Amino acid sequence: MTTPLFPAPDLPRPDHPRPDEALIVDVPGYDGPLDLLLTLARTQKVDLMQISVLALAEQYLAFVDEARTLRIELAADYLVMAAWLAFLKSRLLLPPDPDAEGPSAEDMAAHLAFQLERLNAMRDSAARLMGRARLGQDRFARGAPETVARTRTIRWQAGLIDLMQAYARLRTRDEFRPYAFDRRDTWTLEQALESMRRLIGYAGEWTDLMQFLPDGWSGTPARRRSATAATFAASLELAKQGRVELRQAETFAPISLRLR
Amino acid sequence: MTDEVIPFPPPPLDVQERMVEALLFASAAPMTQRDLAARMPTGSDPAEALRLLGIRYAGRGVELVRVGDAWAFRTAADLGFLMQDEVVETRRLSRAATETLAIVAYHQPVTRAEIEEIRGVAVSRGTLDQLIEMGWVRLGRRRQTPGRPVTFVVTDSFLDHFGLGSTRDLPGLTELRAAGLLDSRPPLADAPGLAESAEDADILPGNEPGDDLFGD
Amino acid sequence: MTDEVIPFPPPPLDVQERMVEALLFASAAPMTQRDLAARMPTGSDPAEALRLLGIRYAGRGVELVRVGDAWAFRTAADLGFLMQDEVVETRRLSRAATETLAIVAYHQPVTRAEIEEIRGVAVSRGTLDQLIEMGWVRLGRRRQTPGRPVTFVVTDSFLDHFGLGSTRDLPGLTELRAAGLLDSRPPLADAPGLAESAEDADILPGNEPGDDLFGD
Repeated sequence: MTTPLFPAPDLPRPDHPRPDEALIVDVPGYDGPLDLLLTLARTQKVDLMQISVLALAEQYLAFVDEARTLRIELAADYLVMAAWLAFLKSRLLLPPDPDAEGPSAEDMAAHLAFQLERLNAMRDSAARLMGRARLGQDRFARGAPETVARTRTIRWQAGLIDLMQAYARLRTRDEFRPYAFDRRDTWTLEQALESMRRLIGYAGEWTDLMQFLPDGWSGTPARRRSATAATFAASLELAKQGRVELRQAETFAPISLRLR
Repeated sequence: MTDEVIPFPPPPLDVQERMVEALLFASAAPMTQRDLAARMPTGSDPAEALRLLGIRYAGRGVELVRVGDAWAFRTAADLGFLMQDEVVETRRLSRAATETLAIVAYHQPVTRAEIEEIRGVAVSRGTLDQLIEMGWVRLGRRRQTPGRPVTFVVTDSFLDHFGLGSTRDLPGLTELRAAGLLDSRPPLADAPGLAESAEDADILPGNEPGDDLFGD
Repeated sequence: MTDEVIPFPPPPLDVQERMVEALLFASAAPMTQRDLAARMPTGSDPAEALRLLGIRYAGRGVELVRVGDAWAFRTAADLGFLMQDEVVETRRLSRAATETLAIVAYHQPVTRAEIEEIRGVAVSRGTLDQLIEMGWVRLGRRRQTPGRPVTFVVTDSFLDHFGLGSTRDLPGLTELRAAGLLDSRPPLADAPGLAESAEDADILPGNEPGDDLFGD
């Protein structure tokens, strides 16, 4: 919003937006000052584009004066409009001030005429819309719509695994272990340590770590991996305890150990 | 009908036909000729209009049908399938149902008492009913023991669903163990929201006394 | 559409026409081509079926009408007088409501401030709420201007109610546009009225939560 051209009229003007319609339609029968102006304009009995805004301003001001003498309380809107129209009227009557900024009096008058015409057009359009052949009044939808039948098929999902797991769960409830692990293919660090402690006495010379893998654990990759890892970890533990020495020529080369 | 003078002649038959068409379309219930006549201009001939309309709609997607002594539009019977909505819902079996099914499969023929002994909780009638309704479990011969309890066995449809030639193909405990299925960690709730009903809770020890409430 | 192999060719067009006829007859609410296609056999051409159907029903007591991008059968407007018993009493709209509705329809998408500028009075929340509740107006996108005010647009149900194929069919639209009455002219800076306060109203924090309910 640009700065208003004219000083703000010292009329009461709520600077908060109206919360509801209650405050607005204070002139009985009129839906705001623009509506009142439109009604007054119609009394001129000319095309709204040909309206004399000057005459309209006078009509409006006369109306407001009349309301005052009748002690009708006018809402702030109407008073603001009155002030603005009084200003517009004076501008229209005076010769144009070449130094004046902003819209000319003619522009302002034209805009008011446009607003009135637009409101009028919308009002006509609303009437035309309401006058159309409306659904449920002039045009009808199918009175007995056929609802789409929904057939619900439930497909139960259960696989053999679910079934076996359920059974297994039931059958092993008694041997409940808080944490169970399938250890068939796992050589644990404890097992490796125990086994190496037994074997280490024979390793006076540098012996390849892989020699310490338990029997039968070099066949399948999974078992070999598990045994290798456990044995390696066990050898580190023994080295830490100072019981063995470890040696590796280079990265990825075989690791050897001997008793210390 | 009185002998009143008809102020206007009735509209032509094709207009009457349009009228009947609109009236029947908009009406919530079938309309009799009398209903139609009451709505149409005086002197109209709903019977003839209905006849013309019937011809016009013959073989269309919508047909004029007679319902008692009233008339209505109905979707052509052969197009009824268009109005069907097939909803296939996949649901997981509850844990109670899965366990009961497993027990029946492994131990059939099995009595309810035996199922309860294995599960450690009472088996609600609903669980077995559900399995029977699904066509996976059926009643077997009565056990020739005191009380002659009914036994339960699995059906061919069960074998079919689980891809088993016979229940002898079910893996034994050793094989289950080898397959890592005997991991007795508490099973994870693998289907959130589904199957996690109260029924699932019934193997929790804490719930044991409460189960009696539902036992049958 | 994927390049799936269509297992069966779609039915001949006259059968498709029957199908669309049955589907639209059965439904009280308008159906889009997508709705129709979803119900018809793969490879069907609801657009062409609708075209044929439109020709078939032209001038009948029941007509095929377009509602936005959907289609429906509705009784011909000239026969409304026959069905006065079916008339649904609608709430009489206040002048504020009808004007607001017209402004939304002709100026959409339109902000509350713009409605107020045109009417010259504040629009009470109740007025727009009523129109929204009736299903004739809904919230559109927020305007990308300071304050990002919400805009209002009319719905397909509005079009259906007033027998409009689209908002382009609004009565007198061309003339209004030609007369420049639908231009969005910025209000004069110093003209009295509600423009300022109304614009502010849309960005009042107090209004935000309500707006968010409908936010897009």
